[in-house]
Amino acid sequence: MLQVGLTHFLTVSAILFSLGVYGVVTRKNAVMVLMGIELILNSANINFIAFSRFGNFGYSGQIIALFVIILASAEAAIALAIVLNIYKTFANVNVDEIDHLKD
Amino acid sequence: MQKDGIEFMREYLKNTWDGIYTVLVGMRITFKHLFTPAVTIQYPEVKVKLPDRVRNRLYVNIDDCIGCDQCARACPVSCIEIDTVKSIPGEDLGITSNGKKKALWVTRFDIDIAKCCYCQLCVFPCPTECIYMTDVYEFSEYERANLLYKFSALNQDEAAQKKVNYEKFQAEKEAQKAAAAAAAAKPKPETPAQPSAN
Amino acid sequence: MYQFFFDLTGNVIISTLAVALVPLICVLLVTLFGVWLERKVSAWMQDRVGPNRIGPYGIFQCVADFVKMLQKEDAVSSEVDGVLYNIAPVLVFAGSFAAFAVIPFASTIIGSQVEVGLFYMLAASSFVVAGILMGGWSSNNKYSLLGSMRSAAQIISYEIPTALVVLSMVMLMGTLNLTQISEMQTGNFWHWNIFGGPGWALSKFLLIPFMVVGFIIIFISTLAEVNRTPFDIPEAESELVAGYFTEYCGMKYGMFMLAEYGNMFAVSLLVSVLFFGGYQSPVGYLGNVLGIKWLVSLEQFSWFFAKGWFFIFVQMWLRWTLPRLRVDQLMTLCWKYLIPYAVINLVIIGIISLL
Amino acid sequence: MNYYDIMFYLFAAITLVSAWFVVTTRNVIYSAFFLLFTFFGVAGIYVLLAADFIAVVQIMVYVGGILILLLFGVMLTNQITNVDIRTGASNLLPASIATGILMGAVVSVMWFTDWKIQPTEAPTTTLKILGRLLLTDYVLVFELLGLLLLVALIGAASIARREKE
Repeated sequence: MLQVGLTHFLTVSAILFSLGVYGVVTRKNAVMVLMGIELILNSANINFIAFSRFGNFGYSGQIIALFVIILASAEAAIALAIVLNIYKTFANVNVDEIDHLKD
Repeated sequence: MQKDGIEFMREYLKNTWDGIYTVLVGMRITFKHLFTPAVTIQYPEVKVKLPDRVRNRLYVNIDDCIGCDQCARACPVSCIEIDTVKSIPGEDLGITSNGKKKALWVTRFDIDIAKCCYCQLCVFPCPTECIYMTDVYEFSEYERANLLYKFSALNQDEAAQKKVNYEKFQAEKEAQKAAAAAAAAKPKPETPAQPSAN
Repeated sequence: MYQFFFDLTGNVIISTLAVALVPLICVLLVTLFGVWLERKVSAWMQDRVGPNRIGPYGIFQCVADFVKMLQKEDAVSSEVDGVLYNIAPVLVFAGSFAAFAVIPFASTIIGSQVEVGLFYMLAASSFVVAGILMGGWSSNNKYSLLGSMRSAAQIISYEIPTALVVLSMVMLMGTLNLTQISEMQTGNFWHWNIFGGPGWALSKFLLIPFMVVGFIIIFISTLAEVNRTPFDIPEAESELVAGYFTEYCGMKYGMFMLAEYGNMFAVSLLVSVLFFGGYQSPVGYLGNVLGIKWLVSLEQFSWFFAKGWFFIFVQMWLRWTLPRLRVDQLMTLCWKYLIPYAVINLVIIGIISLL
Repeated sequence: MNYYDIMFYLFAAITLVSAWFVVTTRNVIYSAFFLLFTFFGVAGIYVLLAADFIAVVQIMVYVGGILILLLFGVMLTNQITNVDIRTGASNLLPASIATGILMGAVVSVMWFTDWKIQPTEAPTTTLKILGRLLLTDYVLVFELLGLLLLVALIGAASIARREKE
């Protein structure tokens, strides 16, 4: 079982995914929630690349991983801009306190 | 005022050109200085000639000192301390270079050069010109005690000896005086009686 | 080189360490000699003499400095954030040292022949940014924090023109492998990329002006990436004491210094690989004439070092020529001048390479 | 156990341990810096999966871009100089139970599924292959992502910009 194969990579990815979900669910700070999302995206990427390596699908998995990285960077930029705006309006970034739409 | 495109482009290119050109000009100047010989003086090896009448470390020519204490009194920071002992008549202390007869043993002549403010005020009152400023300016020390300069020609034992001598002499003189006084006092009550007796 | 050590020892770990040791020694020597040269060059440009006490021309001053730094007390403020404060210098040094893994010092002396070498060098520098932010934040000193924020903003801004110029060169050469890029510029100096690359086609002569533009852009932007004057606002002495390493002393400060000089050397080597033929000699090799194989490697090594030192010298030269830029001037230079020129350069080089 | 396996366990340990700290430490800055090591570990795993280009992109984009952005976000949204930047956590117990069940489910799926493994020979570099794929099969997605990045850039700048007084 110590011989590293596809299962090992997938397990690492699964644990990383769960940790990311845990972070998103428990954290109050919006920036920390973002970090959890980054963990989830990374775990998805590990899956894509692992399947592209161990399956016979060519290299589409790596291409998708590349796209995910690009999307993550765009998402981080937008999300941080929004967080910054929230901070300007509410003077804190705790997601459970920002629960009203107007005023 | 909104600039039109051509003018903006012209200014933009001019800025670019100016940026590169001025940097190159600056680089040429610094490159020239790369080969200019150094103008700094390598201090411990080469020293700047000091002007006349510089005021640096104090020096006392103790052979000429008559122990008059005038320098110590002139010092604004009290860095000079002088102790003297009077000589006894039998001793010959010699004369100073300008012919003054010395009358005091200088048992202590200490200058705390760390306190000295180099004002030169001690130099002027000296009647024998034995204290003066030299051009020595490198006298840093590791211990502060080393900056206390002792100029007295007599060491501690000799100084103590002189003191004892003087005290002995003084005591002798006192004794003589007392004896003389006693001698003078003894006949005293008789003196008025003598004529009366005589 | 790994294969050579592997054949010699037959052990994976020993040969890996041996391969890693070569750039490490290079970085240490570069730092030692670089500190001395920095002081000497600044002295010469200001008509002074510079360090001259220890050894001929003060050459062993660097050793004295190093010994002093090693035995200094490691004074740590009680308010610093312990863990991050200690990790930061290591991270910065690791980032700058990692770049050396792919630099070909000669055709045979190279840490790793990875295909993504050029890209990897750009990526390794991002660890430096993270380390700088870490050090600045954990020092618990507002000057450190300001310096590190400025530094991060500056480095990630100037990565864009660097990457654009690298992109245009990659487009032209068709590879990211630094050894292959160097090998393509073999022969005499008119085969170097700054002179339009090998061959005598029309495109070679068309390329020359754009190569010069590309060289100027990448030189300026790498200068900014390693925080050298005139782009030294992150460690501006007159405003921020020493920027992000204000609170550091002893060997931790020494690690920052090592990283700084290592970075300077790395970007100099990057520029010389991209535009000045890397380890290639401008005139040919004595070893080829005499038929001695190892002499060629030695010559290549010396040529590469000479080129690297020349660019380090130019960096020092600029340091004593130009005053520090203001923050707005810095950003104007990057976003309004370097990036547009780099993009135009990229397009034109692309068109020429189609010819 | 050969070197490949040792390296895998090393990188997996780096990734998971630092990810654990990312989601559990109370200090935002610590989380961000632990995220650095997570990204590094994930990049190492990519290298072990023979995806050299993706690994370098991972370090360049995540460490050089997103992490720095997150740090700036943390530093701009907290008064870091005088208030300590700790943050609360909520729903700890239900969240840990739920994610524990989720993790058990996902890991068991990964572990007990009979994957059809057809490992191909690992290429020395994926650079040329990826480049070709990007400009042939995936060229539309590639272009769209370029456009998306531009939109994101402009959008982020306009959202975060200070309004004129």
